[in-house]
Formats: sequence, C-alpha cells, structure tokens
Amino acid sequence: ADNAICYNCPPEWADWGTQLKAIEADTGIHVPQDNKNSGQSLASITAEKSNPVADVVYYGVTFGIQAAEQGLVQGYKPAHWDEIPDGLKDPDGRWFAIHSGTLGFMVNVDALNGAPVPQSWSDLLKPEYRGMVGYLDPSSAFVGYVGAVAVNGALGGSLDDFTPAIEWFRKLQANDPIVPKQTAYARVLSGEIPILLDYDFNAYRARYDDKVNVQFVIPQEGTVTVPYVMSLVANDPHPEAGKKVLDYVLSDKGQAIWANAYLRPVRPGAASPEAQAKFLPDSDYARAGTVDYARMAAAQRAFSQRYANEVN
Amino acid sequence: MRHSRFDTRLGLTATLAVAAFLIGPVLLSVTAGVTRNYFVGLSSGLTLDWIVQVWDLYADTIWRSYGVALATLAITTIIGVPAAWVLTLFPGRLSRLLEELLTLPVAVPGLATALALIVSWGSVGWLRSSVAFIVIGHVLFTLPFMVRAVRAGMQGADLVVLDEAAATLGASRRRRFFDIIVPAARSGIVTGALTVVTLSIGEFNLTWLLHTPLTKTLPVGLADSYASMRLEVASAYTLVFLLMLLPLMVGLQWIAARSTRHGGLGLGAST
Amino acid sequence: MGRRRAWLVIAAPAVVLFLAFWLLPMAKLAGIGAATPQGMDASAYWLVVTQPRYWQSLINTVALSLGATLATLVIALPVSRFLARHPDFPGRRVLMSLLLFPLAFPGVVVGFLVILATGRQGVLNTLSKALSGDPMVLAYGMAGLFIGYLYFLLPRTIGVLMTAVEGIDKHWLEAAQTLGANPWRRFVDIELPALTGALTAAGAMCFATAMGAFGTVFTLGTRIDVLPITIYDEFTNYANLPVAAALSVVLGLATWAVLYVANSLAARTARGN
Amino acid sequence: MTHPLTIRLDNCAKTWPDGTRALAPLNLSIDAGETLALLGPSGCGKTTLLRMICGLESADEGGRIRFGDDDVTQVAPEARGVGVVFQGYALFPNMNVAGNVGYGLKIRGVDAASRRRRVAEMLELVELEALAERRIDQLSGGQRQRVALARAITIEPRVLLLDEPLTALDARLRQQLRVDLAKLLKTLGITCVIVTHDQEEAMMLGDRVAVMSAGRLEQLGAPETLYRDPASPFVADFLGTLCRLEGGEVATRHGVAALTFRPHEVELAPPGRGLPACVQARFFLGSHIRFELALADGQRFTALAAPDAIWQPGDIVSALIEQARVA
Amino acid sequence: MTHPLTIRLDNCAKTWPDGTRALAPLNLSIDAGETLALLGPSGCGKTTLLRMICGLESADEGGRIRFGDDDVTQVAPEARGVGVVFQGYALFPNMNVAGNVGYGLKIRGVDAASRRRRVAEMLELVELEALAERRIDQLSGGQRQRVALARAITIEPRVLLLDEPLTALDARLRQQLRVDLAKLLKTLGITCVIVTHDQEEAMMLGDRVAVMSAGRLEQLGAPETLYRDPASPFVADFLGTLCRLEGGEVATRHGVAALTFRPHEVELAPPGRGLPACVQARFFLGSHIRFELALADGQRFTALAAPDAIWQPGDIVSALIEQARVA
Ligand SMILES: Nc1ncnc2c1ncn2[C@@H]1O[C@H](COP(=O)(O)OP(=O)(O)OP(=O)(O)O)[C@@H](O)[C@H]1O
Ligand SMILES: Nc1ncnc2c1ncn2[C@@H]1O[C@H](COP(=O)(O)OP(=O)(O)OP(=O)(O)O)[C@@H](O)[C@H]1O
Ligand SMILES: [Mg+2]
Ligand SMILES: [Mg+2]
Repeated sequence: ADNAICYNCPPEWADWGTQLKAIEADTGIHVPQDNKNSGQSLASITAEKSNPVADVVYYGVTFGIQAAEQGLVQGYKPAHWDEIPDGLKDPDGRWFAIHSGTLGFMVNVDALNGAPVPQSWSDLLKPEYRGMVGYLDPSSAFVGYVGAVAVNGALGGSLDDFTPAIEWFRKLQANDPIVPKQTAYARVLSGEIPILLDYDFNAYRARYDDKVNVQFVIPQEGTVTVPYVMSLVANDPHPEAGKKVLDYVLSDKGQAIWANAYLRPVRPGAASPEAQAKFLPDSDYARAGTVDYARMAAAQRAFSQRYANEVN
Repeated sequence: MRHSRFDTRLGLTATLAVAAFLIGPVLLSVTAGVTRNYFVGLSSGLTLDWIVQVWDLYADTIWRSYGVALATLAITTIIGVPAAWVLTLFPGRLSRLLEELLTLPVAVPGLATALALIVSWGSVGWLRSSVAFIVIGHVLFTLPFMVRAVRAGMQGADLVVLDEAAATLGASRRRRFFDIIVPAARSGIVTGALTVVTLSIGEFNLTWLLHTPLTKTLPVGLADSYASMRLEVASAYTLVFLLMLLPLMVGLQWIAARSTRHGGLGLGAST
Repeated sequence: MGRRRAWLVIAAPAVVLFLAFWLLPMAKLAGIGAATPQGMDASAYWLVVTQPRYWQSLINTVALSLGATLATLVIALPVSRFLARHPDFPGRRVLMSLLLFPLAFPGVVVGFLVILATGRQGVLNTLSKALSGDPMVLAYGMAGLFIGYLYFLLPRTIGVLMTAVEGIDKHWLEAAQTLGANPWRRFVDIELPALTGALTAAGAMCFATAMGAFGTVFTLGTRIDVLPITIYDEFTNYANLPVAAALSVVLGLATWAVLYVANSLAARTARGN
Repeated sequence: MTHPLTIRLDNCAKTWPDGTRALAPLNLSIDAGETLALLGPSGCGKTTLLRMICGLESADEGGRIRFGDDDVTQVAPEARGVGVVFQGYALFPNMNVAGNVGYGLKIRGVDAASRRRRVAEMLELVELEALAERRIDQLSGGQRQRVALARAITIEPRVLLLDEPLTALDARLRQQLRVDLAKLLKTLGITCVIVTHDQEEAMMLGDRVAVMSAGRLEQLGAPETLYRDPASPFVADFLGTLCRLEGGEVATRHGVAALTFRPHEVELAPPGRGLPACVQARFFLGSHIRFELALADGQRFTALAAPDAIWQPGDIVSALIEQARVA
Repeated sequence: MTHPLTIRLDNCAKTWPDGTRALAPLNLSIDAGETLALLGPSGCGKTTLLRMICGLESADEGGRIRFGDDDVTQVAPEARGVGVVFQGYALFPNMNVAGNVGYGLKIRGVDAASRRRRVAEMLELVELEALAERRIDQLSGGQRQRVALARAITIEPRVLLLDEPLTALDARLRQQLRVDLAKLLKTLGITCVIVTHDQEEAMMLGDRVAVMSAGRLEQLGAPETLYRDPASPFVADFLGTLCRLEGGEVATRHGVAALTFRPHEVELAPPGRGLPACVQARFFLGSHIRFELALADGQRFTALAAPDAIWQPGDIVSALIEQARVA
C-alpha cells in the first residue's frame, strides 16, 4: 500500500486511531501513528526542511501559522475548502482547520481519593490536589500553550501580558504537577494523572466510549476554544498520498469521525447530534471564548521564553 | 576463610534488598500487564486482552526490532571480529587509542551521537527515512561491546601465539583467521553477539531521534505507550519486551558461568 | 613484527565506519554549536555557559549524577562483597541473574518501572496510604529520578565490583589477619585500597551513564531538567539546533573527560600504589 | 624473641564442606624451637594443615590444637600470635616495604618511633635496609620473600609458619636462599613449620621432616632417618629416585627376589664382578654423570658416577650395588 | 625424515622498535642433525633468537639466515618448513589431539586417509596413540608437551625449534621427560635448537650448548668443555656453583693468589693436610651431604661429600681442593 506520513497523529488523541484506520480502509493509504506534539512536529519539519520525512502535519493553529511563515508547508486546497469558515484557513491553503475543541479539566473522579471535582483554575492550586494535576509543556505542546492562554485570559491577562498565567503556573509548581512530554490521555484513564488540562473531546471519549468515570470541567473563570489545523509539508516525499489524506479528513466521512469523537468538525453541517447530546450544557460553554489566532501565534515565542525562564 | 558475621549479615541484607528493589517493579509490571483493571487491582481478574491489543498496535515494531538487531549483529560481527583481532595482535599505544575511539559512541551520550548523525547524514536522500539509519546508529553503539567481548575471548586463548604456531605449520593468513582465530574466539563472539542483540533490541536514546513514524522500533513503541496508553497496555507491552530479552540474558549468563573471563565493558543498555 | 602488519587491513571497515558515521558527524555537530541560534545574538556555546536555564540544567545533571553514583557505590559494595565471598551461597546463581537482568532494560523501561513502584498507583503510594494515610508519590520529582538512576546503575556496578572483589587476593586479608587485624581494619587497610581502582572506574562509569541518561527522565517526564532532556527539548520542541548541538558537545566532552581521567587513575592504581 | 613453644595437634582432621577429606585425623607434636618440614605431593593437605595451625581453617569437631599449655583451638587467627609467610608472599600492594613490615606493629598500636626502629632492625636482619621505601612491585622475587619473612617475624610470633616460601623463585635463587633461610631460622630459634614439595628443601630446612600423602602422615623423623630407613615405598621414592630390579640375574647374584637402591649407590666397573649392564645413555651434568643402563633382560636403571667416569653409550659395564636393600 | 640441514646465522642482531637491543650482532652455525641448547638467564634473548630462526621475528638490516644452501632471511614463517614447540605449547583448543597433530598436513592438502595414517604414526612415536580423540584441555602437562612435539614434527620440518619445552611442567615430571626428550631427539636425527634456562637440561639435551648473556653469545661448545673450561666467570657460574677463595692461607698452601673450584671438587679430611676450615652447617641431601665451611679469615665456601660423611657443625676439618684452578 501507499504510505503517507503524518506528524502528530496519535491514536489516543482526537480519535486519530479510528481516523487512520478509516483512511487506510477507504483510500488504501497507510498512515503510521505518530506521537509527537504540535511543537515537536513543527521542530521536526524545520529540522528536516532539506529532506522532509513527513507529508502532512496536524497541529494547533498557531503552529500552522508559524509553519506557513517559515515556508515549511505548501499550499493545498482540499475538497470542501470553501466550507471552511474564513479565519480558520490560510488564504493560500498552507493551513486549514479540520476541527476544534474547548480546553478544560479532564478529571478522573475515581482517582481523586475523595477530593471534590475541581471547578476553577484556582481550585487546582489547593493542596488537596497536590501531585494530581497534569499539563503538557506550554512551551512545546499546543494544548499546553492553549492552557496558558486560557488561564491567562480567565485571570485577567491578555495576549500582550502573560503575567497572570506565569504567576498561576508558578503557584502550581508548589503543588507538584505532572508534566508529561506527550499526549497523556490513557494515563488519565488509568488514574495515574487524575486531573489533566485537556480538551472536551478527550474527556467525553473517556467517559462515553472508554466508560471511565471521567468528568469534563469548564473552569468558572473561563476558557478558550481553539481549532486544530493540518498542512501539506513542502517538498514532501509522497505528495499525492498526502493530498488524499487531507481530502479525506475534510470529507463527509472524515468529518463524521471527528464528530463522533466529540470534536466540533470544521464543516458546519458535519456535527453529530447524538454526540452533541452528550456535551456539557451550552451554559457552561458560554464561558469559553475565542482569541485572535494570528496574535496568539505571534505571542507564543515570547511566552515560551518567559515560561522556560520563570517557571521551570 | 571465615567471614565476620557482621559482614555476612550486612551483605545478605543489602543483597536481598537490592534484589527486591530491582525485581519488585518488574513483577508489578508483569502483573499489571495481565490484570483487567490495575486501578481496581487483581480482584478485577486476569486477562490477555492487553497483550492482544499490544499485538494489534505494535506487532510491526517487534518485527522491526528483530530485523534491526539481526542486521546490527551481522555488521558488528563482520567488522568487529577482525578489528578485535587486530587490536589483540598489536597491543601497543595505537591500538589502545583505536579502542578508546571505537568506545566513544558508548561513552558519549546517545543523544549527541544521534544529533550528529542527523545533522550530517539526515539530508542524504532515502537514508533518513530508512531503517538503515537506525541500524547505523545501533552499529556505532554496539560495536565496542562486540569488540571487547571478542578481544576478551582472544586474550584468554593466548591467540597471538596460536596464530604464530599455525604460521609455522604453514597456514596462510586467511586460513589462520578462519581455522584458528575465529574458533578460538568463539565464546567471545557468542557473548558479543548476544550482547549486541540485547542492546539493539533495547536501544532507545539513539533510536528515539533517528526513527520516523515508519521506522519505529520496540522501545520507541514502548515510550509511546508509556506516554499515552493505559498502564495495563504499557505493562503488557513491557511484558512482551521482557519475554524477548529473557532468552538472551539466560544465554549470556550461561556463557559467563562457563568461561572465567569477561569483557571489561559488560552489557549496559542505553539509559 | 613486520609480517604482522599485513593484518592491519582487516580493521579498516571498523575504522571507516567510525570515521564516517561518528567522528565526522561529531565534528560537524561541534561546528553547528558555534552558530548563532535564530533570534539570539551570540554563538550557542556562549549561550550555553551564560544562560541560567542551561547551566542550571548542567548543574542539576551533575548533582544528580554524582549523588546517584555515590549512593550506587555505597549500596553495591556490600552486595558485591557478599556475592563474591560466598560462592556457595544457596541460590546464588538465581540471585545473580535477578541482579543482572535489569542490565538489559533501556531507560524508558526503567522510568516506567519507577512509575509503577513509586507513582500515583504505585505500591509505595498504596503502602504509605495504608500505613500513615498520607500519599507518597516520588516518581515525578527528583526522588523519582534518583530512584530510576539507582535502578539502572546498580546492576552495572555490582558486576564490576564483584569481579574486583573476587580479584582481591584472599591471602592479603589472611596475612593481615595473622598479623592481628580485626575485620574492620582488614576492610579499611587492605580491602578498600585494593578496591580503589575498581571503585574509581565503576564510579566514573556510573557518572557517565547517569549524565547521558535520557530514556528514564523522558518517561518520568519530571519537571527537573537534566541536560539530555534540555538537549532533546531544544532540538525537538524548538528546533534550536545550535544550542542542542552545543549542549551535546558539552555533555559529550564532560562525560568522556570524566571517564578518561578516572580510567587513567584506575589504571595507575592497578599498576602501582 | 619470646621463649619458643611446643605445638601439639591432637586428632585434627579436616573435611571440606563438599565432603572431601583433606586431612585424616592426625596427631603431631612439634618441639619448642624446632623446624618441622611438611613434605608431600601437591594436594596432599600440607597447606590445609598449616592453615589449621594458624587458625585460618578450623579442624573438624574433636580436633585440639595446643601452643605450649594454651589450647588455641577456638582462638581466632588474629589472636594466635603466629607469623605466616604465604606461598605468594601476599605482600600488601598498597604499602611500601616498611609499611608491610610494620603493619603488625601498627595494628598493635605501637607508636611510630618505636615502630620505625623495629622495622629498621628487621630489615637489617633480612638485609633489606636500603629498600625500606620501595613499592612492592619494584622488588625482585627474592626481595619479596625476605620482606614477607620480616613482616611475619616483626610481631615476635610464638610460632612461625611458612608455606612454600621458595617455590615462587627461580631455580638458582631458590638454591641460594635455601641456605640463607636455614641460617635465619637457626638464628631465630623459633618453633617453625615449613611446607614444601621439594625433598631437598625439606631435608635442608627441617630438623625433622613429616612426609604426607593424601591427607595422612606417612612418616616423621630426621632427614637421614627418612632417607635411609623409609617406612614405606612412597617415602623412599619421594625422597629421591629409587631404582628397583628383580628376577633372574639379581636373584642369582644377590640371592634375593628383588632389590631397591638409589642411583648414587651404584658403582660402575669394568665387566666382571657385578650385574652386567649395557650403557644406554650418558648425561654429563657437571658434578656427576648420569648413566641410563639396561640389564640383559631389559630392566632399566639409573646410576650416578663421578664426572670422570669414562663409559660411553653401548659399553658393557658391571654394576655393583652397595648397601642393596631387599625390596 | 628429510635429510638434516645446517643452519647459519650471519650478523643477526635484533633491535626492538622501542630501541632496546635484544641481540647484539651474532654469528652462529648449527651443524646438520645436531641439537644445540641455548642457555641463559631470563631476558638474555634466547626466545628472540629462536623466533628469528623460525621467521616470526625479522633480523635487523644486514642479518642473514641460511638453512643449508637456502637464504631464508626473507622467507615467511609459513614457508620456512620449521617445526616449533612453543613454551606454553600453543595447542589449538578448538581441535582434538589428532586435529592438532594433523593440522600441518591439512594445510598442505594431504588427503584425509594419509593424514590419519601419518597422525597415528606420530602419536605412536610420542606414545599417545590412545589419546587421539581427546580434547586439549583434558590432557596433562606432559601429554600436552608430547602433542606439541608431535605436531611440530609431523610436517617433517627441516629444522626443529623448542622454546623451554619442559619449563611448564612440574619438577618431577620435568626430570623424567628430559630423558625421554633426549632419546627422541636422537632418534629423529633432525637439526634442532632448544631453549632453556636450566643448566642441567641444557647439558642433558644439547650436543653443544650456547651460553648467552644480555643478548650476546658467551660461549659455545660441548657440555663438558663448557663445564671444565668455561671462557668466563659468567659461564662457569651459570653451569654450576663456583666457589672462590683468595688471600693468605690459599696463597701459602697453593702458592697462588686465588683459586676457584666447584663444591664436588673439595675433599674433606681430618685436620692436617689441606686448608683448615670450620664446618658452619651440614645439610643431608640423600645422595650427598652439603657442608657450608669457613676459613679462619672468614671466607666461606661449599663442599659436597658422600652421604656417609661424619662431620658436624663446629668441627674443624681440612679441605683438600682437587683440580684447583687459578682464578
Ligand atoms: N576450600 C576448599 N574446598 C574444598 N577442597 C579444598 C579446599 N582447599 C583445598 N581443598 C582440597 O584439599 C586438598 C588439600 O589441599 P592443600 O591445599 O592442603 O594441598 P597442598 O598439599 O598444600 O598442595 P599444594 O602442594 O598443591 O599446595 C586438595 O585436594 C584440595 O583440592
Ligand atoms: N616485542 C618486544 N618489544 C620490546 N622488547 C622486547 C619484546 N620482546 C622481548 N623484548 C625484550 O627483549 C629481551 C629478550 O627477550 P627474550 O624473550 O628473547 O628473552 P629470553 O631469553 O627468552 O627470556 P626468558 O627466559 O624470560 O623467556 C628482553 O629484555 C625482553 O624484555
Ligand atoms: Mg599448598
Ligand atoms: Mg623466552
């Protein structure tokens, strides 16, 4: 079979596992699973610029913007391009959103040892959650950065001023957080990480598909919703296969898989009512805002520096 | 000789404690790998489901690891045995330097070696995406172990004199190498081979940077599973890995028990 | 002698392999470390020694490695002495196999085992909660790292020290005994000096191994940055090749130098005093 | 030096944990001030016996070891006050010559100044004054041997034990040091047990020689007694080449069925009086000539003759066997 | 066996790469069929010389080695046709006895059947027929020595070289095998060089003995010549104990300033005729008694006497020195 290499398509994230199987079944293209995070994917295609390994890459929107700026990706407008709302795609097709999710707390209730389910960012700083909170490295993983942006906004900061987020992370350090390098979905399921800063879709999948007593919490102070995007890597080794993969993830079938995995597909009509029914009520989602992704991307580097210098 | 009782008690206690420290977690992992829900405990029942799941997800990494190990073994044997003989034959300064150099990829952290390989050979066409790239890394890392093991075998057998004896009997260099030197170093070669395969199957530090999604080896898969899989799946995968190591380690110890001489470098997986 | 020279040819493949795939790449890496990373204003080597983030990581690494090395030597010594001195101890073969089996575990596995033992669901935590009611999770902090390092250093050291203890001429100890020395004096006056070389060599090996350890830290995912993780982060997260290269070169040189010096020392003690 | 002590072993046996018996129950009494040489083939239990005396091995249940009037059976080696010279010398490589010699005094808490003085005395005794500061690996074999000896006697032991003190040396040096050692032991006047597997060494060094074989004491006595009046063929053969001839010619001439003799007890003469024999080989060895001879019936034997003996291979001679013993 | 060859070394020196000179330029000619024993202390260059003959070391520029009429200086060891018995025997551990003995024939492409026949012959010669299938590590030292010998001579070498063939064996076995080896070398009739550092061995095995010292040939000749007429004190002393007395008493009695003699050349008698001496020590050694004696002026010397000598330490005797040589 043909191969196409996708960076950052982990089977335990956003149900890429099902998606990859569907791609292979329907197009005959084998896409191996890959456990990088967004930052690592960007770094890899940067390092491999002269001799790329990957064909397509999946990452948080800000990384797509950076990749496009650095000329690491090429333009491609897949089928259903026009259905992607403006602002969620690069005009030249160098990146485009495929789905989005809302950041919150993914809580394994059974692993809390009787502690109440935390409801706010400030709850997480309480000693009763000592050693229980996990988050991915905000200077590398997109979900980590989104967490930082979310807590920052919720605590009164802005994209120009990350001080509230930095403060919050510093306080969190006193609570012995766990900082895995990669997607840690399964470790929440197994109770190893009782509370993880993660997206709603992962939490719902854990609760409804994997049948674990997991709750998703949208923190009281607010949070953000962010899109995930994909790009075709410049000078990639299997461009034809890569394009087919991109076409597929935006196809009806591809989008339906996301929808069934509790994501919000980028094509408006693709949502799955059955899945939607299992979401938290809209009143909770009202606390989730959006931000200017271009500015969010621009601010990322400075934040990473600050985080690395001041928190670590 | 009699030993002081304090010595013996301290030694026995320390030994048992260390053994428990080293083997306890392994037992935990084995248990977790066959427990239905480790969070609940053994009471949730035993199952092979996790191992089946590991097979579904990671069978390719297991085969690939065997392939890489065998290729590494072939190369290290073909270039390592002659090199060991030359080092044995010329016990001078230059040989010590050469051996010191060959050992550098072990002395220097694997990460550095991997980075160096990527920056200098990563842009060479097909190499970066092929398993060969990983094999190269593994050969660099395991070659010193092969050379040391074979050399230890050769020195034990007093091979230089045997070679001279064969020469006076009229044997050509080629004949001597295959008739005398290789057989006499046999136990060293077997030790080296088992060491190389063991190390290659477990190599992570280099492989983690050198692999691509299509060239994942078992430890890479392990790392993936540790990061993102259920504890039970990760444990089951670890269990599979331990089962692969077991015959190799048994073989190594069997040889070590039979021959009195060991190579200085010993075994030591990448950490 | 002259006739032996013809044998040299057969070592050529090993030499070529080493030159092409290690020495030249390393030289290139060292060169890249001299470059200026994007958005910075000095060569990576300079950054590495001036930026607290980097040298803090270096200090962490050295401190952790030193601590783990010393602890390993202290624990391994009685174990090695016991095993070497009791060749007829029932079950010795099995015990030895158990002690040496973990030699083959890569760092990632060690990290995972530490999580199983001292993580949130680890036995330690369960025990601690049962006994004192307080949870005890060591895996994700300095303690976890330390335990992991001990885990992979102990089997390496026990084997080496055992050989060294076996190599001590038991007649030295008996001679001291007939001269009136009690067990403690024999240990201090005769045994320790005889083991100095092996302890130095084993210590250096532990230190170098610990300095380069990556898989264990990687799996534990602790917040303590040790050099290999810093290198990895710089390379894979930030594509900061110059700094990654510079740190690699520094780490490589440091470990090699420690090994080299210690081995020379060990060789000297083996030869003479 | 302290007053010499007698040593008595009563019923001392040694069985290893694996069940092999290194020593059969053995009674042995060593006189005060005497040097006893333990002689026997490899593996016969000499070292084991010596180690039992110094306490490094315990005797089997029921064995008793007495030094003078003290029962030391249960006394640890560090308290027995024995000086031991080990086979490979077992010098401490981490100390220099003076350090080795003074170690026993250091253990006894002797202050540095007296220690230095005593070490100097000892080194003078073994003629090594100049080497006090040398490292052990800078010494020749003979020098090491003397350091080991000095180390053992510095502590004024009640008993001195030496395990093959000369075996590690090369042949010429060994011969020379034998004489020196014999002299030194006489000077010290200490009770002494010396292990060797070389019969000349045993006869030269021992006031009495104990011949051992397979864990048993074969014979104990003065060298001349053992040589001239061996209690068994084993002892006879072990103390020197023993030739044996039997049958026709021997019976006719000597009126016995068989006789045994030593090569130097044969006198060669022109054919006539003795047993007629044919010279097979002649080896000039300096102080004597060794002849290999054969009787008419093919029996072979050896004779030593003075270096001026003229017989050549092929000559027919007659062998006169003096002091012939009936086998 | 092939016709024996002469060996000639002309101007052969050996300097190691590190600059040490193992051999000074040396000329040596070994007769066809003769056994030459190389004798000398450790490190004097014996092995180096032997290795030069078999081609394992090359001589310094200008040296020439001839086998009969062939100049073999540039010939590789595998083509020189020499049989070598190495010091530790260097038997191939991966082959059994027959495999070792037949290896040279296998190399020469001899077919299996003839090989088997020839190996059997050789093993018969060294009396090891029964052990053909044994593994090397199942052989005793003496058996190994004979396998090594058989392996070396199976290829019908033009020259046989032996490097300390008996040193690895224990004393009693060594003495016994000496005689066997001497006999075998005589049987083979091959040109042979044998290295040893034991003077008795050299005298027993060598038709001629070459005494070496510090890389130089000290003297070359038949054993009796060397013993009786040594060219230098070194040779004299190396072949056996040499005593030396000088000054007053000696000058008066013998009319010379100094004299040298060997211990067996002294005859002891009741005081009267010879040099008056006092017995210091008496060692009974079986075939003789060794006396340590001192002159009135303190000079010491050694005498060997028959085992019935009656003198005891403290006795005054007179020493008659036969065949005394002026030093
Ligand atoms: N620790 C031990 N365990 C079992 N058997 C032993 C032990 N030490 C010695 N032996 C055996 O005991 C017997 C006597 O040994 P010992 O060392 O006393 O002999 P030896 O007469 O000193 O020989 P050598 O001349 O070779 O030194 C030998 O058969 C030896 O193999
Ligand atoms: N490869 C070498 N390089 C340098 N020096 C050497 C080498 N081989 C031997 N020598 C030196 O050459 C000298 C002669 O050595 P050789 O082995 O010929 O002595 P030998 O007479 O055989 O002594 P032994 O009786 O100890 O075997 C010695 O001083 C030795 O140290
Ligand atoms: Mg002994
Ligand atoms: Mg030699």
